[in-house]
Amino acid sequence: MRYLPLTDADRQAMLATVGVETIDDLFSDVPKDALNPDLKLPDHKGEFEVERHLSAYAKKNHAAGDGPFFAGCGAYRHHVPATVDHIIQRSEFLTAYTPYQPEIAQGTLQYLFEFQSQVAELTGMEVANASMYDGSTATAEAALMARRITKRNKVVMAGGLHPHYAEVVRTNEELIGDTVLQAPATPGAGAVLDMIDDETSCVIVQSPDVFGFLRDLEGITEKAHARGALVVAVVTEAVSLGLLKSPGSQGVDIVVGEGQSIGNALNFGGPYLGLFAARQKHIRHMPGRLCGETVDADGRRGFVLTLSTREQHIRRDKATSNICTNSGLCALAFTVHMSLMGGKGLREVATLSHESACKTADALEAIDGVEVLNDTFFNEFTVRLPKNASQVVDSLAEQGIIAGVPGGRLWPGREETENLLIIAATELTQDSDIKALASALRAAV
Amino acid sequence: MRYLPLTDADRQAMLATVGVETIDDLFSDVPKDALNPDLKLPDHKGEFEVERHLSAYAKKNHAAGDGPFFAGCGAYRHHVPATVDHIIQRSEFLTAYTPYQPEIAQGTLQYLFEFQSQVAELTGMEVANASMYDGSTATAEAALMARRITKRNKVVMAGGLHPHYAEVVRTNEELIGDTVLQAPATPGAGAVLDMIDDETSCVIVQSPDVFGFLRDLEGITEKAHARGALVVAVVTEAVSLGLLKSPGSQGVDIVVGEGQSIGNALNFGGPYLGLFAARQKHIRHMPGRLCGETVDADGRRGFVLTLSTREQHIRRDKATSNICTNSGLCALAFTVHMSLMGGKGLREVATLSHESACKTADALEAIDGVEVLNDTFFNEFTVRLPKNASQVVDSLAEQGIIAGVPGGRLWPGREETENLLIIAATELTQDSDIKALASALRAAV
Amino acid sequence: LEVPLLFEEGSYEKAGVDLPQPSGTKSRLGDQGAEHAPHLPAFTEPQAMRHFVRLSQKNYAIDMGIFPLGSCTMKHNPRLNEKMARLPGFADLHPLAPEKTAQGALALIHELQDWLCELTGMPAVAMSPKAGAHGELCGMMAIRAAIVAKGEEKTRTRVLVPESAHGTNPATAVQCGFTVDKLPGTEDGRVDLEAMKAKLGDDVAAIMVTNPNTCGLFERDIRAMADAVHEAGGYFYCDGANFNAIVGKARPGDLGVDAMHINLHKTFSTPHGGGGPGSGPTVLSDALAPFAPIPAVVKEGETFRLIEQEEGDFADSFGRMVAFHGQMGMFVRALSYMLSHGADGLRKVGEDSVLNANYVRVRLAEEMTQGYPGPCMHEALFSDKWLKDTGVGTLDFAKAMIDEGFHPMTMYFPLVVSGAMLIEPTETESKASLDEFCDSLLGLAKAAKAGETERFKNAPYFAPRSRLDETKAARQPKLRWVEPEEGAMAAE
Amino acid sequence: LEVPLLFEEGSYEKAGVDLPQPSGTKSRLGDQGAEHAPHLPAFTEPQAMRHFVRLSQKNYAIDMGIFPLGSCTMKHNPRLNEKMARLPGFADLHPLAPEKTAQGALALIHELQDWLCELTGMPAVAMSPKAGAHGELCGMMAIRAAIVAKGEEKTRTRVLVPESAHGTNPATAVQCGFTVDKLPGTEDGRVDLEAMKAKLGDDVAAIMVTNPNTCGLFERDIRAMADAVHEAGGYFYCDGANFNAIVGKARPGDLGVDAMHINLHKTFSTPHGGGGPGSGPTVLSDALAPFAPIPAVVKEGETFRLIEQEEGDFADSFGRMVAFHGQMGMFVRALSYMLSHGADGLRKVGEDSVLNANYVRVRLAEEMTQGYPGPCMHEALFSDKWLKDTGVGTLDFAKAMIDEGFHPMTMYFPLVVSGAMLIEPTETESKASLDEFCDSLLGLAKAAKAGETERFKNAPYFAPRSRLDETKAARQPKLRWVEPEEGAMAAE
Repeated sequence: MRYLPLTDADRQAMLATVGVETIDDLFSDVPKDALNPDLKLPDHKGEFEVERHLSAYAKKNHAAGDGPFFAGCGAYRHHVPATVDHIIQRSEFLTAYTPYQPEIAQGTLQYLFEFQSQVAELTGMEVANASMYDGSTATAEAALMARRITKRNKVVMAGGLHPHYAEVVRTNEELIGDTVLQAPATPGAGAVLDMIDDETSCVIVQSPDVFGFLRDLEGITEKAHARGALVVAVVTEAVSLGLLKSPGSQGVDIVVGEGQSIGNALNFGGPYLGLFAARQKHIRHMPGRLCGETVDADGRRGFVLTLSTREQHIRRDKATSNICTNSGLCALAFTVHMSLMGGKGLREVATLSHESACKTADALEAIDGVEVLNDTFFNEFTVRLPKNASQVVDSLAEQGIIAGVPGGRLWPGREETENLLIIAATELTQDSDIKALASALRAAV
Repeated sequence: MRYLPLTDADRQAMLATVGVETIDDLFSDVPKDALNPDLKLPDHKGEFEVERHLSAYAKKNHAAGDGPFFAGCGAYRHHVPATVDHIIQRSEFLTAYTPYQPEIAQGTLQYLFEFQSQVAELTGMEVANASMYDGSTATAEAALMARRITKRNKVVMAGGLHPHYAEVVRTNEELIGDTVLQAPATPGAGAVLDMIDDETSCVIVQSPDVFGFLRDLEGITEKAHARGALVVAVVTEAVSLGLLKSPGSQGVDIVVGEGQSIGNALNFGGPYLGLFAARQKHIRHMPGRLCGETVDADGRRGFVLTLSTREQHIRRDKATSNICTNSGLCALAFTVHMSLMGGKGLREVATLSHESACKTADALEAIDGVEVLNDTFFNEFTVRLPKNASQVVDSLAEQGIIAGVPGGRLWPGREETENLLIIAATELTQDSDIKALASALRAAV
Repeated sequence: LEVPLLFEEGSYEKAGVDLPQPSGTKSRLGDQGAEHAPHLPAFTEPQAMRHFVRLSQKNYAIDMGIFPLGSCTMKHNPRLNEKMARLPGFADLHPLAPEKTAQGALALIHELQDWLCELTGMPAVAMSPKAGAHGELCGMMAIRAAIVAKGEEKTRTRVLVPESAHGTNPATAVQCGFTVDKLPGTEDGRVDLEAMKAKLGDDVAAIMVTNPNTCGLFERDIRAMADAVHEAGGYFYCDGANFNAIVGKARPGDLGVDAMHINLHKTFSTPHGGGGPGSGPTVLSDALAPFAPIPAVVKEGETFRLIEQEEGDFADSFGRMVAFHGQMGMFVRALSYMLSHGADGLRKVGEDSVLNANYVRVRLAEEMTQGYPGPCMHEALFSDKWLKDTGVGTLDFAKAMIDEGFHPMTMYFPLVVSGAMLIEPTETESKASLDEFCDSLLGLAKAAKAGETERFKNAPYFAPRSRLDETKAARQPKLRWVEPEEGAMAAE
Repeated sequence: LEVPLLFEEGSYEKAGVDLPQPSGTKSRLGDQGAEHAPHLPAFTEPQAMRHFVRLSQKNYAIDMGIFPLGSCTMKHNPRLNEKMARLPGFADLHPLAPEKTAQGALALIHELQDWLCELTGMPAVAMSPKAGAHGELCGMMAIRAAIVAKGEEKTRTRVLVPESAHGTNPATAVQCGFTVDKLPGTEDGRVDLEAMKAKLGDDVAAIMVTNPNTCGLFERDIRAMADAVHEAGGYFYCDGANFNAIVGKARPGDLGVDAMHINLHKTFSTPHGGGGPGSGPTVLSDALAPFAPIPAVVKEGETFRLIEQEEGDFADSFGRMVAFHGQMGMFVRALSYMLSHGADGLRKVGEDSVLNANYVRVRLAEEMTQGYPGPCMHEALFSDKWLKDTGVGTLDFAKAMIDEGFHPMTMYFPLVVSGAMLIEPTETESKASLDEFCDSLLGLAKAAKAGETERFKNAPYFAPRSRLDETKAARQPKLRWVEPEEGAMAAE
């Protein structure tokens, strides 16, 4: 029981101070028959036994770094400098609490301010919050925010929105009786424009979209604004912001995104990092934690959590959202990695990732029966195979190659997409990986 | 050039301040033809490229944890709690300098004081220093210290002293013209007693010795002291101190040892941790850094490096040794691990290690042609095989089993030991490992 | 030591990363390529290290001292857990990796599910919620789905929430389309059972009760409450923020609860990380289990499967509440913690956390006023009655604790006690640590009573910052760095 | 915050490790078993974490600020190197693992050897020395072995060492059985070439010269010195502690050096770790290479071999100076650093370190007195002349720097300058950092000259401790904790 400092002698002495005889005297409010249940669980284990147990699980997985790897669709494998992991493991960051006591939390607060500034700049927006759970929940929160601003009850989603994101929006919106529409999920199509009407609170558009296409946000924004609807831009690959026109520069109202790919590992899906940026005028409608600059009693610059009257612990049933946690440590990882790269370094990483994807597309296009569908893409694109892509992915996995994400995984049971394979590359993709993929794919189709 | 903060603009501005035109103006004292040599070395690489390069090397090694593992002979694989590595990676410990400025180095100094106290208690001695390079160099330093104390020039080494240690003593002693004698390296023999005479400065005895035998230090001490010689006890497996009578309790004058097996990894031989403990009366003859308790100007307890008049930076050519580095961070790892175990926990680890070794010996004794030579041992013992042990070890290595250290490795070209195999076990040795070893060995002999 | 902002220290020329040269492949960005890099400065590596290390030194953390925060369970975070979460098999695994290549990860999630179900006595658990409040949302969504399934969604819209509840409770209820009705408390700090019963009816969807409650007390009538709400056709949501007090000692499933979130970052020691990431798996009763969200991990024979659509047992799922399958990194840490403690250790966790809180309660009661009489669970509540007429308020007292080297306790919560001070020491504090803490607080209390107001009024004096102007921050929100003048940008 | 000793806080009952139960196997310890466990207390894990984290906070470190220590090259320590050294293939590899199972490790050592040889222009390198002074020992042992091989060991016993040398130089010479003869310096801070020549003779085994020297200056006459000592039948040992100034810019092998150690923990960024472990590979000329110590790594075809006995090319080896093969952990870190910098980056290291030092020299010369005129290499030397009549000494000034948030520079070394202050900023300090440092020191210097002696006399005022009583520590050495009274032991 290496985590429990009390000795038996301590316990006896403390019980005496408290004035009870046994520990269970302190649990007297618990119904007798429910106290001290017989748990069908093993007893405590030493550290190396736990290590063995968990390592055995870890070894049963094929890590992305174990071979050629091309999966994306909202989670990307970029290189994270060792400095990032070192800093987020500093006791003072790792084991700190939410910075409600700003006098002794300036470390956390200042990096949150730096994070917000970085996210605002990258998205081309005026303000950003201190992070959300992940990209998908940030998207749902954006829809709710648009609802609060426009007081309308209809959400329109582009067909290229990541289906998981779309489902999360739907789950949250339908709960409160709103209408949620999505254009068909088909590579290249842009039917969303026709769905915008005067009841639309917001249009949600992802770019690069889930198939990898780069979307014209400006056109959509024009149309939406004309109808009084807001535009929520979704970015699932934060690195793309290093090379693409920012959503903010194209006039959108809210930008949400998944920040995992800067500073954070794949982690089988979590913890991730929701990015949330908006226009200054809407800040009081924004969900999530915000860090702001102020001064202390001695006039020195300092940072605090602010506008908390939007939040549940003050506002209770009138809060902008029920959220009370951000992804602090993931935001720190983002900030440190982003600070090491700067805008210039991010652009370099983005360029290398784009080039890797271009090379991969070139190699696959040369295969008979494989069709690259994208006219544009950043680091991810879609190919149509002559057969079911899930089967191909499974068969390549047996050769140690993670070939990408098959359509059947994202849209189960939908015929139009089952032969599609979505393929991502990053600066870590090596020429030898591309060769291995191409040759295995050639053999498989 | 991610480690170099100066920008080109900085460099120009600074050159101007300095008053020179080019950087090479500052290198004008270097002979012209030697300046800016053409280096046949590659240019700088990004972090992930370096990672790939070095990981490729790492993957070509068979790590101890990759399979059944029974090597020892001065380096042992025990479990190290994750807390240990976390703490030694704290910036404030990892990137601190030697604590010459005690006002801002109490962190380092206090753990060194705790380390010295732990080592003194474990060895049963009165004082210990703040660590040496490793066990072998500590042994050589002990011989030099005995020489300073006794003013005699003859070192006698027991046959069971690790041959590498014996060679290090010899290299150092013969350099200054001293005589070095070693009893024959034969399991179980103790001929060293007869070699002690009135010119002997010290007797160096290892227990458990390199074959794993536990030595009667008391008897040797009696004989040595009668002749005016000192006894240096050598411990190459620090964990043994948790279960065995301490050398100090048996009257020896100096205890040296290898502290690696507490808190430190195998590291292919280094960095390791030399332990050095002695009697209070000899402290001014001790080599290495010492940390002592004192008070500050405000009367508060504090720690400083002390007795530095023994050391090279003060004493120059009259110093007790030329050493000016210890193994600070390894000592910290030792201290943290030891603090987590306490005496009780260390005894438990030692007991489990001993039991693993007993079980291994039992399993091997059952094999025809394999003879366990030890009557006593702690966690390491020697078997005689019917054939060359090096060949057997190599053949088991191909099956993924590191069977131990063959005699031919330690005493190359010596016939008496070439069939010997020295086998160690620890708390990490699993029953399945023992089974695998026994069955592979049965097949190999 | 002042630490400038990245934007003041960094450079637009150098960076802390080195990358291979691009090969100049033809771009496929169409017209979406940006002409310039984002205008963000960089640090070289040594500058970044020093910047963030110096920043870190302005923080307080559990590794430095006690965090006596009620309702927040700031316990020791074992580093073994960090190490395990970083094994490449977990950290470098893609969420959409083929099922066959992630069997170890799925098996781990499945084992964690078993532990959570057994520890809570509940038949099912939803793993995807990303934090405590998200877990609440999950539970309330399941309740809503159950009501919809019964065709009662138009009528069952009211949720009963005690006055003392966490703010997330009412916020969550509203986010699920419910209205909130406040439940009054009794004089001994618990839900008023009779008053609750009086509020029950056909329109009540659920009660949301924290147990142990936010006053640090166990709801004695919990079974009667559960029975009553069930009888009225509603559900019992239990806020699990305070599960630490009863882990191993009592199980919500044995007490009539229908849904409860579990903060892995509280009870199961995954680090708070300055405010996240959390993880909030939600256990569900048989009545709610069919509505659990997807994705979910199930075992079929020797194979683990990830259910990603509404099918089979999950045909009635209320849907997906997050992309992917939850906080894997936190799952690894939590299971590592559970395996380390085992059933015997976890029971001790509950016991020691309660013992520590009661010890603090009794020791501090020497000078301070207990919120409610009698023993507490894992947190001790005090009111500010004892500060009356001293000129020192709860906030002042708490800020003065900073100068003593401690993080303040939770203040002004729960709202049912005047100037509340809520202290939760957790089981990972030693007796020596508690004594140091109590001695210090008793000393401060005496000073307050002795009229040493200066020590409190402008506290803290010895922190990196004195009290910050929160009003200014809210009135003139400055949420990001802005280039101070045009001239500075010319440098780029 | 005061941190008690482990012995005052720890317990003899609880521990921070959990271990399986022993099975009760019959002991084979004979009569050597101890009856009791060693009398050492333990921390549970949360206690240990807090103890050591709190202790760490009393340290200054390179990650917090500049370490302007002459001759110590405290540069940024990249964390990539730490990560690489911890790969199981390196960290979990036994030194006596069969050669075939350690080919990657041997290949890495071999590549590092190539880098060190190429960077120094030397044909051979001994990898096993464990630290700088150990590397010196290695070099001098090789020289001694060469002398023995020529049958001159009885006559060649004198070693010439400049007055300004590091203390390790004379200590090492003596440890190798030599006597030490001091070499005088010139007025411009270098070895007096003529005086040196005058001291040469048949009895001179070697000269030991640091270059750049401890005054921060390059020995202009280095080739003439080398020629002279070689002509006299002696060898040239170069102390490589200051190699950082010329790495990539000049090679000892091109200047006539026979042996030089390389501090991997200085030039090649392996962390100092509060005083160790270091690593001191020693490069050797053709004349000394045959005497290099074992073990050694060689390449035979595609296979790497570890030479562990005097055989083949190593038949004349002077023997083994350490068990096993040196500081593998440091080798990984150093190679990681070298690969990261490359040839181009390493040259910039030398250049920037020299530029930074000269910048500091020129800026501080505004108030302080340069030790010797003209530009310096990577460290700037000042004397205490400028403090004359201020009542403030070098030590006072240095201790006052602590209050400004800096680690003091090297003081009173080299001995050839009165009240020396030796400043080495290293190349990993930014211009902003140097300006902050210089501004602060200039401010202090003005204060000293303005007679603000109080600011210096008892400095530091704002450190965890004020000046410590070193005399008491040495007169009444207390080197370990001792149980304060008998009663306390009864508790166990």
